[in-house]
Amino acid sequence: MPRERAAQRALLSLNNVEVIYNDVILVLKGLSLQVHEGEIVALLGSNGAGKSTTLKAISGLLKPENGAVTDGTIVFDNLLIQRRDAPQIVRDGIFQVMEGRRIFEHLSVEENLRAGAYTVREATQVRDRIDLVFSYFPRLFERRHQVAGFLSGGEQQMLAIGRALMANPRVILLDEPSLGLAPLLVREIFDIIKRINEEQGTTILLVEQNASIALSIAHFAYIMENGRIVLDGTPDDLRSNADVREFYLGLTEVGRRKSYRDVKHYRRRKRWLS
Amino acid sequence: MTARSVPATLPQQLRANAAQFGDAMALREKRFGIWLSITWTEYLTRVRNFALGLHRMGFQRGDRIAILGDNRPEWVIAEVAAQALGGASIGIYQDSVVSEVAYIIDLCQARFIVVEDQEQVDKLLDIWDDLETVESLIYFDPRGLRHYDADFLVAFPDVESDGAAMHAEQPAWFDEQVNLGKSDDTAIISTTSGTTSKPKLALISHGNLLSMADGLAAVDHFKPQHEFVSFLPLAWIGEQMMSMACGMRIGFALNFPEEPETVQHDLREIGPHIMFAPPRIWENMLSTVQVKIEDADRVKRTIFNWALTIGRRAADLKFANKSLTFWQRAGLAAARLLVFHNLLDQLGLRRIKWAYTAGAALGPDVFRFFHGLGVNLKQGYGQTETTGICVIHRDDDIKFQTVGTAMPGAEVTTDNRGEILVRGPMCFSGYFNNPEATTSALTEDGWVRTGDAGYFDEDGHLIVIDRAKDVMTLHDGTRFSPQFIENKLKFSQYVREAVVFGGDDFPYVTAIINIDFGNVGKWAENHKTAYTTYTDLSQKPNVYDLIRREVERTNADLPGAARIRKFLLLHKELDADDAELTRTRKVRRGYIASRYQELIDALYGDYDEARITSTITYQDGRTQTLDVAIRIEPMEPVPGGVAS
Amino acid sequence: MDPNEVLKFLRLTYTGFSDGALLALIALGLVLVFKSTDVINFAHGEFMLLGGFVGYQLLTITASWGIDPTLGTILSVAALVAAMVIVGTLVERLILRPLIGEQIISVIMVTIGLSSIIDAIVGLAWGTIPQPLPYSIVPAALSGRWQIEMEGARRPLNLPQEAMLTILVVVILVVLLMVFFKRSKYGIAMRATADDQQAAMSMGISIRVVFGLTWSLTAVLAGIAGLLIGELTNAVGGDIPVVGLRAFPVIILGGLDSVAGAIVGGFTIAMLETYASGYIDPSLKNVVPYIALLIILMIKPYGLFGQKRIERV
Amino acid sequence: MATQSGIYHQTYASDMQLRPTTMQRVRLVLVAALLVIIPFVVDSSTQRLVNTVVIAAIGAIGLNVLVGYTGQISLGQGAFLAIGAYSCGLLQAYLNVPWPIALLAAAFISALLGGLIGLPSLRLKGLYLAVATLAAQQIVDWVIINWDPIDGEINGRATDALRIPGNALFGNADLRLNNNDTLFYIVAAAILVVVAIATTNLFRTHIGRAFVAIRDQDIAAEVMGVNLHRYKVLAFMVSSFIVGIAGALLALQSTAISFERFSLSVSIEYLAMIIIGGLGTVSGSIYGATFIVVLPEVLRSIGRMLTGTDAASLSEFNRVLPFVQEGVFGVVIVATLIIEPEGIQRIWRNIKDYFRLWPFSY
Amino acid sequence: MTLSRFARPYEVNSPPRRRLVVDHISLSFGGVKALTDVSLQVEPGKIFAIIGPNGAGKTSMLNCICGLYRPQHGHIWYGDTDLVKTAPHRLAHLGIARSFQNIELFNHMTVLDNLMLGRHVHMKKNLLTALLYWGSGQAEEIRHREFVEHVIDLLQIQGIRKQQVGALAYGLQKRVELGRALAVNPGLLLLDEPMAGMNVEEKEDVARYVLDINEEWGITIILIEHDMGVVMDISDTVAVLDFGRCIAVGAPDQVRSDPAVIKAYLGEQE
Repeated sequence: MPRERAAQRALLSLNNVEVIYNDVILVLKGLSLQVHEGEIVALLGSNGAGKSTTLKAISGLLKPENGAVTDGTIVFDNLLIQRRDAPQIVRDGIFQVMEGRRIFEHLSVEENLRAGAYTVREATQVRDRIDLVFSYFPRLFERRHQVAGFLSGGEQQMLAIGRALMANPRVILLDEPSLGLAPLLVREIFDIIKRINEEQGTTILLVEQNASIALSIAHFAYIMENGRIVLDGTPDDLRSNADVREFYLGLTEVGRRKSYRDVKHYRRRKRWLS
Repeated sequence: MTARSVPATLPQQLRANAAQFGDAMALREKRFGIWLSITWTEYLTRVRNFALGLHRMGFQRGDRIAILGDNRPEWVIAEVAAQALGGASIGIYQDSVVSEVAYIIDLCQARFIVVEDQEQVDKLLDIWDDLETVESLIYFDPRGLRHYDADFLVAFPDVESDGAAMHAEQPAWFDEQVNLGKSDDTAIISTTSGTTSKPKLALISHGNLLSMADGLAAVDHFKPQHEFVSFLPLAWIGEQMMSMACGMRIGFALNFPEEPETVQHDLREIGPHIMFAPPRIWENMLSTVQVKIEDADRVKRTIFNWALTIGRRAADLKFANKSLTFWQRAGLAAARLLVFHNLLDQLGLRRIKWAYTAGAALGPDVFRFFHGLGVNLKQGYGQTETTGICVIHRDDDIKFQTVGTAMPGAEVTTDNRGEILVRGPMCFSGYFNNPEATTSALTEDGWVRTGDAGYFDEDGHLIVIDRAKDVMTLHDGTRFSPQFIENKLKFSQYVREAVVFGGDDFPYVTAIINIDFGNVGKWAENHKTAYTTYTDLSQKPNVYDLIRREVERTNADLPGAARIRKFLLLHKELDADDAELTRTRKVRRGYIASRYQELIDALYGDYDEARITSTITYQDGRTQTLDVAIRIEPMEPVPGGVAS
Repeated sequence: MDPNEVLKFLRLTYTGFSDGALLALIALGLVLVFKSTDVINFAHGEFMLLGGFVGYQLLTITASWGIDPTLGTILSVAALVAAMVIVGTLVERLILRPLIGEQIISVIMVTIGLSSIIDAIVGLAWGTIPQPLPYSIVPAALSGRWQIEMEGARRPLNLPQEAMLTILVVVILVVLLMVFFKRSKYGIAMRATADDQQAAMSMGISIRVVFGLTWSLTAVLAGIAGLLIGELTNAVGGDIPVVGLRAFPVIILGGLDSVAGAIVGGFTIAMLETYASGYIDPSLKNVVPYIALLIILMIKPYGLFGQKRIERV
Repeated sequence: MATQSGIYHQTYASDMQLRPTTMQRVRLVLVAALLVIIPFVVDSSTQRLVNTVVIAAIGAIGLNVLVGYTGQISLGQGAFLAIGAYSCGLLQAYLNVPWPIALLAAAFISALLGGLIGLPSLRLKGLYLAVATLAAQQIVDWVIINWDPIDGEINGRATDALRIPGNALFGNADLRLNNNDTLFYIVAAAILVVVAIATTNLFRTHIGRAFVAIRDQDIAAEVMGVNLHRYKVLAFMVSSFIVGIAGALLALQSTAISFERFSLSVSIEYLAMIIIGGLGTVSGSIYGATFIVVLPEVLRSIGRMLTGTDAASLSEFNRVLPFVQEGVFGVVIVATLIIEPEGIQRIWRNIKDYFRLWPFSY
Repeated sequence: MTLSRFARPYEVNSPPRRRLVVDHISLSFGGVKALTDVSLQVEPGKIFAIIGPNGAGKTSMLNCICGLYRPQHGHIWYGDTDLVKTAPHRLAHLGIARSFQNIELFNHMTVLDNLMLGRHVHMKKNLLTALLYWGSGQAEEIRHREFVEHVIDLLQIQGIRKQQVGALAYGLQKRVELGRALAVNPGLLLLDEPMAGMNVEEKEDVARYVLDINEEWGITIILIEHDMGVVMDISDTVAVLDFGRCIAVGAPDQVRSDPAVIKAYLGEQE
C-alpha cells in the first residue's frame, strides 16, 4: 500500500522535478516519485508524457539534448544528484539502458560490454562481470566477437542490458526494453529482468509501453500524463482501475480484450481522480 | 409578396438578412485549415433545404428537434430550419452523460435529433429503446459511422438534398411557412441550469429572443461588421442570446472554432469585437496570464507588474467616476503601448469593444484585472427564464460589486422577502409540460420569480446576494449567503471551488474546498513538497496549512457567526460527470451535501479524519468506487464567536 | 632500359615513399579526430604549423644553451609533446566542447575559424619568413645521403637518409594507435563515443575526457609532423598548412575513419603526385590526387577502407 | 504562431501568402529605403565596399541554396565564382559581348558546369562530397593558372590575370560598369533583390521542398517520389547559376581578374558567411555576407585610428594588419558558433521572438 | 468546394489499386541471407500483416517492395510493373507509399510541408514558375494544399499543422509520417511498425486510422506489427516470416494456431 511504502526511506526519489528543453519546452511539470531498494518500479504513460525524460533527468543524460532540470530535487542514497553529470551518476551506481538499445554498432559484442565497464577499475572484475552477463545471456556468448551492428533486435536489447550489468549498478533505469521485439522475446527479456532483480538485488526503474507485462513484474507503478504523475499504486491496485484497464490494458468492463476493430472515433474522458 | 415589416421570428430575420447582406459572411467555421465561410444567402439556402428535408421526414408545426454537438454551422442551420417550420429546437450540452441526455429527450419529447458525431450517436443508441418519441437521428460528421446501419440514422446532407429537391418542386412553400411564424411561437426550449434540481425546460419565444437582442443592441451598439466567436455551448441560453438572437438581429458573423482544444488559438485569429462568457472563462484567462507571467523572465515580469499597477489604478478611478491626471494618462498610454496592446493580442482580446459576464458572480480582482488591461468587461444578470440577461452595466457606469441596471424594456424589482422579480418582453412563457413549476415561477401579473435574493443600491444598481433558498439563517439569527463566503474563498488563487455549509440545522459554518491543482502544485514545488496525484496533494499537511491561511483571511472579513469553523480539502475535483456541478459548471450544493454526507457528519462531529467511499461516474455510465481518508481541519475558536 | 630513367624512377619512388609516410602521419591525425568526434579538423595543418614553430623555438632555445644536439632534440621533442597536449586540451575545452551535439557543418566551421586564429598567432609571433632549424634533429649517424652508383651511369642517387626517419616514426605510431584502440579502455571508449555519444555517456564514459584525449593526441601527431617537415625541408615556414591540405584527399581516399586507409591513402597519393609531376608535368602535382580521388570515390563512395554507415530504414 | 490577432484566412491563397506582420512591413520599407538612398549618401570607397557586399550577398544566397537548404556541403564556391567570372570576362574580352548578355550567359554557363560538378553528389554524401567539391576547386584553380587563353597581358607583360575590357552598352561609355560604381550598384542591388525574392519563392514550392527534404532525409524523400539524382543536380545548377551571377559581377566590377580571388580561402569565406549568417535562410545569407565583408574594413579603420603616421608605425601597421584581420575573422567565427550555432539570423529571430511573445515567454 | 465533411478526396483523384505479387524473391547482403524464396500475394483493398521475430526479414521485405533493396532473385509485380526493376522514386508515381520504422520525417519542415512533399509526384510546375510563385505555380500549390487538408482532417492533426516536425512528440510524428504517405494518394500503403512504442490508447488511435484509410479511402495496406492483438483484429491476411522464410500465410485465426508460428514467434503463453 502506498501509505506504508511512503513511510520507508526511498533509495531514489524525485521531488517535484521540473525539466525544460531548449529553455522553453516544459516537459516535466513537478514530477515526484520514489523507488525503494530492491524494487522494480514501472513508469507507465503515453508517448510524450515525459517518461524517457524522467529517466534522463535521473541519469544526467538531458544535457546533450539541451534539456535541464530547472526545479526540484533528485535524491539518490542521500545524495543530491540533479546537478551531477552522467559519468558521475554512473559511478554513483545508476545506469540507464536507453530506449532503442543504442548499442555501439561498430564495436564487437565484447567490446560493447567492456565499454559498459568503463567505470570498473580492476581488470579481474571486468572479466567476472563479462562471465556474469554471458550467464544471463548465453546467446551473446556465442556472438561475442561479432560486430554488434549485425545482431538481431532481441540480441541487441540483451546486449544493452548486459552492458548495464557490467557496471554493477545499484539502480538500472530501463527505457522500453520491449520496443520492437517479438512477443516471445519480450517475455524472455522480462523474465531475465526479473531474475536480475531477484538474484543481483538490482533495483529497477522501468519505463514501458506494454503495461500488462510491466505490471506483471513490477512491485509498484506510476502512471504519467503530461509531465506529471496522475496515478500510482501496486500493480493490483492499478489493474483494478477502470481508466488503467481501458487505456493501458485494453480491457473492456467485463475484462475481455477489446477488439481494435471497434475503436471509437472519440475518447472517453479520463478520470484520473483529479 | 411577403410582409417586409420588422421580422418577428428568427427565420424571417434570416430572410431579411439574406436580402440585405447577401454575400457578406454569416457563418465561418475553421476547418481544413482555413475559415470556411457561409454567406447570408447560402445560410438561407441551407436552412431552407434542411427545413424542407425535415418536412419530408415528417416534421410538423409545433414539433421539437433536439440538437447535440459542438458549435458548428449545422447546429444553427438545424435550429433555424426547425423554427422556419414552426417548430422549436432544444440544445443539449455536448458533454452530457447518457442519463442526462435520456432525461432531457424524454422530457421534451423530440421527434428528431440532430447530432454531431459518433460519440453522440453512440449515446443515443445506448438509450434508443427507451426513447419513444424519437424517429430519426441526423448526424453531420460521418467519421466512424460507416458500419452503422440503423435505418433511423440519416446524414445531414441527405436531408438537405431532399429538401433541395422539394424546393425545386414547390418553390414557394418555404416562404409561406416562414410567413406563418409569429412572435409568440416558441423558438427554443432551454434547459435551466439545475443547481437545485433536475433541469426544467423553459419555453423561449422568438419575441423573447429578438427583444433581448434589441435591448442589448440599444445598450451597446453592435454592428453587422463586428466579429463574434461562438465557442460556448449553444445549449446555454447565453450563447443562444448572443449567437442566435443578437447575431441574427444585428447580422454579425458567427465564427466556430475548429476543435474545442483550439478555441484559444482560433479566438486569437478572429479577434472578436464582442464576447459573452461566464465567470469561469474569465477566471481561467486570468490564471493563464498569471502562470505565464510567473514563467516569464524578470524583465518581462517587472514591466508587466508595473503596467498592471497603472492599469488597475486607472480602472479604480474609472469605477469611481474620477478622471485621470495628465501623468496618470501618460502612464496608462505607456502601459498600453508596452504591455497591454500585445497582451490583449495574445489573448485575442485586442479588438474587444464589449465583453460580458453573467451567470454567477465574478470576483472583483478578476474584474479589475480586465478593466486594468482596458477590456470593457461588464456584468449582467439574468437567467434562462429571462432569455439570458435583464440587468446590465452601462459603459459609463460600471461598479464591480453590482450587476448594473435593468435593460431597456425590462422591469426589475424585489419583493418583500428580497427575491428579485423581472417582467418584460424577454420573460419566458412557462416550462414545458410542467404547469406546477410554471405557476411557481410566474406570478399572475407576469413577473418572473428568479429565486435569487438581492437588493438595489443607492444608484439603482442591482446587487445579487445568492439563490434565495441558499441564504442561510445562522445560529445567531442573522441571514447570510453561503455564496458570499464561497466567492471570498475563491478569490484565493489556491482555491478552485468551495462549498460552504451552515445555518438552519447546522450549528456553525464549514467548508468543503477544492484546491486549484495548478497553483497549489506550483506552490508545493516552491516549498519543496513532493506530491504525485491530486488526491496526494490535497491531503498534504502543509497544503492544509496553506489553505488554512486563506480561510483565516476570509474569516477576518466575516462577522463572527459566519466564520468558517472547520474545513476539509476534498480528494477529488468536483465534476459535472459526477453531477456535482451543472453542465455550466455551477456547484450543486444540495447534491454535494447528500453525496458527501459522511464528510458533513465528520465536519460537525468530533473527528479529525473522515473516511469516505465515493463513486465516480465515467462518461459511458460506468462507475468506480474509491476509498480515501480525508483530514478535517478545525480553525482556532474565533474570538467572540460562539463555542459549538 | 635507360639508366637515367631507372635512376629517375628510383628517386621518384623514394621521394614518394617518404612523402607518403609524412602524408600518412598527417592523415592519421585527421582520422583520429574523425573517428572519435566525427569532426574533420580543418585546423590540422595549422596545428602542424604551430608545432613546427614551437619546435623551432625549443630547438633554438636548447641551441642557445649550448647543449648536445641529441639531448637538445630529446628535450625539445618532449617539451613539444607537452606543449601540444596543452594546445589540444585548450582547443577542445574552449572551442570544441561548447559545440558538442551541434550539426556537423558548424563544427567544421569552427575548426576553420580556429585555423585562422592559429595562423594569425603564428604570423604575429614568428612572421612569414621561413626559419631554418638551428640544428638537425636527426642523429648524425642517421643523416646523410644514400649514395648508390648505378652501373654505366656514374650518377649518385643522392637521396636524404633523414626521410627514413619519417617512415620509422609513422610505423611506430601506427602500431601504438592500433593497440590503443583495440585493447585499452580509453581506446574502446573513444570508439564507443564515435559510434554514439549519448550512449557512451550512459556508460559513464566522460565525453570530456575522450574528446580532450583525442584532441591532445591529434595535436601531438600534428606537432611531430610539423617538426618533421621542418627537418625535411630544413626550415619551418608559413606554407606548412598547405602540406596539411594535401592530407584531405588522403583521408577521403582511405576512408575517413580508417587508420589503415590513412596509411595506404598517404602512400598512394604521394606516389601519384610524384610520378605525375615527374613524368608528366610538375604543375599537375596539386590536381592529380584530386582527379584520382574523384575516380575512386565514384567507384567506392566511402573510400577504400571507410565503413559504410549501416543505414536502416 | 507568428500571427497577429484579427488576421484570419478564408482561402488557401491568403493562408499561403508570405504575409508580413505590421512590424515586418515596416522593416521591409526601411530596407527598401536604405537600398535606394545608399548611392546618394556614401562616398566612393564606401560605395565600392557596399558593391562588394552586394556581390557577396548574391554569392552567399547561391551557396546557401546548396549547403543550407539542400544540405550538400560545398568547398568549391571559389570554383563556381571563377566559372562565372571567367565566362563573363572571356565573353567580353574575346567576343566583345555587351555586359548584360555576358552576365546572363555567364550565369547559364555556370549552371551547366555547376551541374557537372554536382554529378559526384549522386553517389557521395556529407564530408566525402565536401572533399569532392574541394577537388573541383583545385581543378578549376589549376585550369585558371595553367590554361593560356585566360591569362592576359597587362601593360604588355604576360600575367596570370585576365583583363576585362568593361564593354560599353549601346556604345555609351557611361554605361560601363567597372568605372561607374553607382551604376554597378543599381544593377547589382536590383539583381540581389530579384535573387532574394526568387529564392524565397522557390522554397515555398514543391521544388524547394524537395531540396529541403533531401537535406533532412534523403531516403524518405526518394520514397516519396523525389528523384534524388535530378534534384541534387538541379540544386547544384540553381546554386551555381546564382553564384555565377555573383562571379560575373566580380568580373564586371574590375578591370582584371586573377586566380587569387577564387581560391580555397574564398570558398571558406563564403561558407563562413552562410554559417555565421544562418544556414537555410535568405536573410541570413545577406547578414553573413555583410558581416564578413565589412569586418576587415572596420578593423582597418580602427587600426588606422590607433596608429601613428610616421613611417615606422605605418610599416608595422601594414605588417600586423593582415594577421589581425585573419585572427579576428577566426575569433568571430568561433565566437558566433559558440554563442549561437545557428548564426546571426537565429540571434535576430530570438530577439524577435522575445518581443513577439511579449509579455509572455511562450 | 470539395471541403465538406462528407466529401472524400479520392473521389476527385483516385489511384489504381492493383494486386501485389511477390514472386519467389531472395535477398542477401554479402552472403548473409535476409530473404529466401519468399512469395506472397496481396489482394487489392485488403489489410495484409507481416509478422515475425526481429531480424526475420520483415523490413527487408518492405524495402524490396519499395525499391530500396534489390533482391537477387525473383520479381515483385504490382499490376504489370516489376518493382524489382523500378527506381525507388518511381514507386510513388505508381501509387505506392510507405512509412518507416524509425520515423524518417523532414525534421526542419512544418507538418504541412512534410505532407505537401507527399504531393510531390503530383506536382508538375517547373522551376521558373516556382521562382516567380505566380499564376499556375501558385494555383498548383493551393490545389494540393486542399488534398493535404483532407489528410490532416482524417488524422486529426489540425492543431499542429504549422509546427516544425522535429519538435513534435513521438506519437504525433508517427501520425505525421502516416499522413505524408497518405498525401501521395497511394493505392498501396506500406506501414513499418506504425504502433511501435505506443500504449494501448495510442495503438487504438492508429488502428482506427489504419482502418479508416483502408475502408474509407480503399487503400491496400501492408503492415508490419508486433502487437498480436492489433494484427489479429484488423488484418485480413497474416504472413509470418522467420529467418527470411515465409513459414505461414493465412487468415489471422489460422495463423495464430499454427504450431510453427507458435514455436518461432508467439511462444506458448499466448
